[in-house]
Amino acid sequence: MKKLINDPSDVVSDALRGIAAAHPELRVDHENRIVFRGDAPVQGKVGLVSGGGSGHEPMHGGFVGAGMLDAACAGEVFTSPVPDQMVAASKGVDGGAGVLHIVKNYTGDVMNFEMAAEMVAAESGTEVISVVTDDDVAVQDSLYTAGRRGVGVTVLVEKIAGAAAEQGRPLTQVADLARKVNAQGRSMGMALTSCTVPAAGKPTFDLPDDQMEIGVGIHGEPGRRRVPLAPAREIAEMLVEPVLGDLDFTGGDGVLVFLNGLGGTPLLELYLMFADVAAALEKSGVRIARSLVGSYMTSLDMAGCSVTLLKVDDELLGLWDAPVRTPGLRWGT
Amino acid sequence: MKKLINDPSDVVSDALRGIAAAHPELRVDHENRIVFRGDAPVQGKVGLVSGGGSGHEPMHGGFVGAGMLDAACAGEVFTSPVPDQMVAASKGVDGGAGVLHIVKNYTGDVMNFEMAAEMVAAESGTEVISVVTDDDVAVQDSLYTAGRRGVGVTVLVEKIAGAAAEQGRPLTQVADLARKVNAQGRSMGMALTSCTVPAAGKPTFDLPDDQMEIGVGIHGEPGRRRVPLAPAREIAEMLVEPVLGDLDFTGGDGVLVFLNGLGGTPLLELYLMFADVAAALEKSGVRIARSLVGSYMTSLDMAGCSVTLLKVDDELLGLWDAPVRTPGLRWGT
Amino acid sequence: MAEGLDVTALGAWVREFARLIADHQDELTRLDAAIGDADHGTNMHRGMSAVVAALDGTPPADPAALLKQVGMTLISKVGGASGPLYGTLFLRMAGAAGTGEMDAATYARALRAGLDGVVARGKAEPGDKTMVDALGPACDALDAGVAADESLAEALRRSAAAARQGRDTTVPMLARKGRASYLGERSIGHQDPGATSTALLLDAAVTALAGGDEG
Amino acid sequence: MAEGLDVTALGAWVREFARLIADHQDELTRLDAAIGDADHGTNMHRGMSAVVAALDGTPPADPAALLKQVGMTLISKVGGASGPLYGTLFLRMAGAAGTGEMDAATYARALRAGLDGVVARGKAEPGDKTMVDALGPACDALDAGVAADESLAEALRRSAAAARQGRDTTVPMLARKGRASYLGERSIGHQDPGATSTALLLDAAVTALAGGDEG
Ligand SMILES: Nc1ncnc2c1ncn2[C@@H]1O[C@H](COP(=O)(O)OP(=O)(O)O)[C@@H](O)[C@H]1O
Ligand SMILES: Nc1ncnc2c1ncn2[C@@H]1O[C@H](COP(=O)(O)OP(=O)(O)O)[C@@H](O)[C@H]1O
Ligand SMILES: [Mg+2]
Ligand SMILES: [Mg+2]
Ligand SMILES: [Mg+2]
Ligand SMILES: [Mg+2]
Repeated sequence: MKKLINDPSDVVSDALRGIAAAHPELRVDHENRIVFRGDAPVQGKVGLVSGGGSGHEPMHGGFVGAGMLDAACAGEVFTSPVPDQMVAASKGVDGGAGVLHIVKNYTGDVMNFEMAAEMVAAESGTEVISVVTDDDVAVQDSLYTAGRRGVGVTVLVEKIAGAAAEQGRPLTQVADLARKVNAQGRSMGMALTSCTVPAAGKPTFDLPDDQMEIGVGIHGEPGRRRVPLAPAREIAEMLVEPVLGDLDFTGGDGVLVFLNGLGGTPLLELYLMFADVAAALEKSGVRIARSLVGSYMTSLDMAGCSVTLLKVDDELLGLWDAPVRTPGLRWGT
Repeated sequence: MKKLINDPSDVVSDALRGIAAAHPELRVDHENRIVFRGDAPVQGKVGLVSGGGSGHEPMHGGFVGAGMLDAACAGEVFTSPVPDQMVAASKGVDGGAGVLHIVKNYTGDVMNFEMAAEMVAAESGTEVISVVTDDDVAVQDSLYTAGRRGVGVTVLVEKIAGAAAEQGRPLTQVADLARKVNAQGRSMGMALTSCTVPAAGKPTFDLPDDQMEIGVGIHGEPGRRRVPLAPAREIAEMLVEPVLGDLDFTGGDGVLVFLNGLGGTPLLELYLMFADVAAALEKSGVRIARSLVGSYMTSLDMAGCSVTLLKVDDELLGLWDAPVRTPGLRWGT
Repeated sequence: MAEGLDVTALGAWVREFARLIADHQDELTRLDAAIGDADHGTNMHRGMSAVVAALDGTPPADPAALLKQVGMTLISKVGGASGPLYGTLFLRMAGAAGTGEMDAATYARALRAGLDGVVARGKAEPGDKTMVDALGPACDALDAGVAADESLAEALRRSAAAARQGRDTTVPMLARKGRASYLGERSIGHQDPGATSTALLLDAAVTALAGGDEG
Repeated sequence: MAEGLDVTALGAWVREFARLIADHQDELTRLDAAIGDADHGTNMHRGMSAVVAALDGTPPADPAALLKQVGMTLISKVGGASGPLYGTLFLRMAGAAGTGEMDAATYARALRAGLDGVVARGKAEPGDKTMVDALGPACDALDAGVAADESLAEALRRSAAAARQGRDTTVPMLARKGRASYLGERSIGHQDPGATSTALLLDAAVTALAGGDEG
């Protein structure tokens, strides 16, 4: 296993030390493994808490700051954080206007956040609303299953809900916006290689040199199917087609396209892929209103990418363009 | 070879299409392979031109924008651009205040930029000054060799000289600042894996699972020596020690630490490395004034990192903190 | 071994489970790599090490206190799906256990309360390819043993065998819960990691409580 | 073949060089992978393909025009170190070539002018492990051939042999110029890619201009 790490069981706490050292504007609670805005709690503002397993950096700790999250809880690699963390985070960001939990739809994340919300409700008067993201079209949706995974749209939910909270909107509105973004977003991912979980020490799956996985998530789970390697242009079609097939993205004010790298893929390839994704969208009559290209939600060292489309309107565009100041996303004043 | 590409010989032009699609605020000259600021030339401002082989993204095209470069010329993968490109770029950014060429010290880059400068001088009245970066302490410096490579400090030169140009400072001052940053900066890199040049189709070097290369550059050249894999904490020492041995970084106003990922290493590991680099610096009495952690100067899909230290003072800090608005670096108003 | 389970016996069970988890950590992670995210062994090992450390630190006074401590520790140390699920299992057992020695019938009721807690938390049904497919049969077997007036040791052996058999039935199942569900058809042919660790839990009971081998 | 080199003969030389580069592209890249950045074959192939396309497009009128066109094309298509170096080589040859047929002595003078250009541009000295270590001996051999009144064919054969020998001498050298210099001691034991392509340039001259084999 070739990684820049010390003891595999210290990966998360070691990385949190690095985040603290690199970002004096954030406050890191090392004991509870929480990254806080330096000025949390912000009085009168809805507090945004997210979190999940580690291995997806910059998500979520890198999205803490003005205009986005107030706190992020870091679990072990690919393992949801424990309720104690979300309880401590919720307390730490409660500025009197309630707290929004942004939870990716994985059994573990949902259950741990649920228990945390129950504990917060039992212990204090803080109002908590949870929004669960589930945008991955690679997974068949059904009442009888765990449902779809929360992937790329989570970053967009955090940005847009974060902007709404920063504007001082009330909890229910911020939660509604988060749900709207999730409802209007869809994603699909692919992998050229597996990733290696540090504690496991070897690749999660073996993938021959001439094969790739289509429909992967962000935890090294194998995808829906294995197919021969193909040119970027065909991969773009394989990702865009099921997304467009799941929701109508034509017309309206266009879409925000988020092309995400999974950790081991350099920006050169992401820009190249983006060219082909943009071409595929144009062919289908989908108008690109905004775009984001980079490795924002990674799966350790996995090589591959995901495409997320979000149907936008004036409100969402305004919130997307609103200032944000986090290690991972930063623009505006 | 597992890459998100189409025909290996189209990698650069395909990626430029993606940059153009993702960044409408930039203007891409596809024929000459130049990324321009959308508003170039800016009248009365010194024009900053850089460029080099592709495969290092976001450098240099991702550093084009207000407060940094005015144009970046993209060569083939790991191959310096040709003089015609730098000539066209220089013309395109000439706002009447002269043009600065920022050149990394590689034989090819230096010769091609030199020829371009001669051609510009012959063809027009535009004043061109070239500054060559050569900060890599892995390479022994000598009058009789090609000298040190230009690596991480180049990003810092582009940011700081870009800020000075944006403030309207004259060409000689901007060039002096660029030289000062280069003189006060040192870097050292390491690789866990080789990279694969698309046209070559296989890894540039073979590296056993239990070995790493210390003293690599950003073109997949093997390093100075091959050593057994080590924990991040020891790697941090191996990188920091020769940097500190080459220039006194103690005292004064402290240093800017730039921990750079080489393309295949995810942010989780970079933050983890940064924690150990910060610890190594503290042990040596070096004060961190600013830090930058991320993959800003890549070597295709190479896994590994480099550490760059820059001795700062009030002037450099002010210029570092000054607003910048590029795809790769963005802060301030 | 006595027919009644006191806090010492339950402590021995939990420690034996921790030992088996440590022994099978790599196997559990390997199973999870095939249809999940390669951390089930790591998760359970982290949790059970913390459980043992907590037991060493503050030895609980009675069965209910012990089971509660185990559940709370798992919830606050494991995370993921297995943390809340195993945590709930032990918490619910604690609720059904009381402070006195447990006989076979009490133990069977407690384990079923645990199963109900797991189902309430995770909403899995039998056949969804989860730990429920090992735990459910184990509860049924325990009940049957109690109904047949078997000794505790016999009932535990029967339930461990049922759990192992339940674990094996997960192999051909199509996963409908947990991460394995994302794989659709590709989940078929793999053994569920959670069902595998649950079988170890019941095996541990045989070794520690029935005083015999896993038979 | 006539003793004088006209534009057709020089065109044949350049085309033969392009063919040899295409044949040896992978080898050149492999040599560059060992001590450089794995692109020398790709660079030279891209450049020489463009040169052939340019020759096909606008056939030059005389030797000087042809050599200039080759040089300009390489400079504007190759990049890297080899673009300016090979480009300068041909541009300086053009300057020494004139418009008439070239005899052995003119050709020798032109190639030396090219060598001087390469040295002026790249500042490499003999022994630095660069293309100069193949080109220098080739020029010396040509001069010797001219001094000994050899036929053009003989002189070309002699110079190609010298270039190949020069190329081989780069193996034990410690690189002091170009990317290989970054490797320090580790550059020893590897053949220089630029010296290897230069040996092909001289081989091409034998095949195309001397009308014989490379031997
Ligand atoms: N909804 C559920 N109900 C019951 N058991 C479940 C459920 N979801 C997952 N599991 C069990 O959890 C196991 C996985 O645990 P683990 O790998 O530790 O957590 P995670 O899936 O969060 O990585 C699965 O093998 C399965 O037995
Ligand atoms: N300063 C120099 N003088 C002469 N030849 C040089 C010099 N630097 C490099 N070379 C030659 O260029 C070759 C490498 O060319 P190439 O790989 O195409 O360019 P790059 O080094 O820019 O990738 C080397 O093998 C060497 O022969
Ligand atoms: Mg997990
Ligand atoms: Mg090169
Ligand atoms: Mg798991
Ligand atoms: Mg090269």
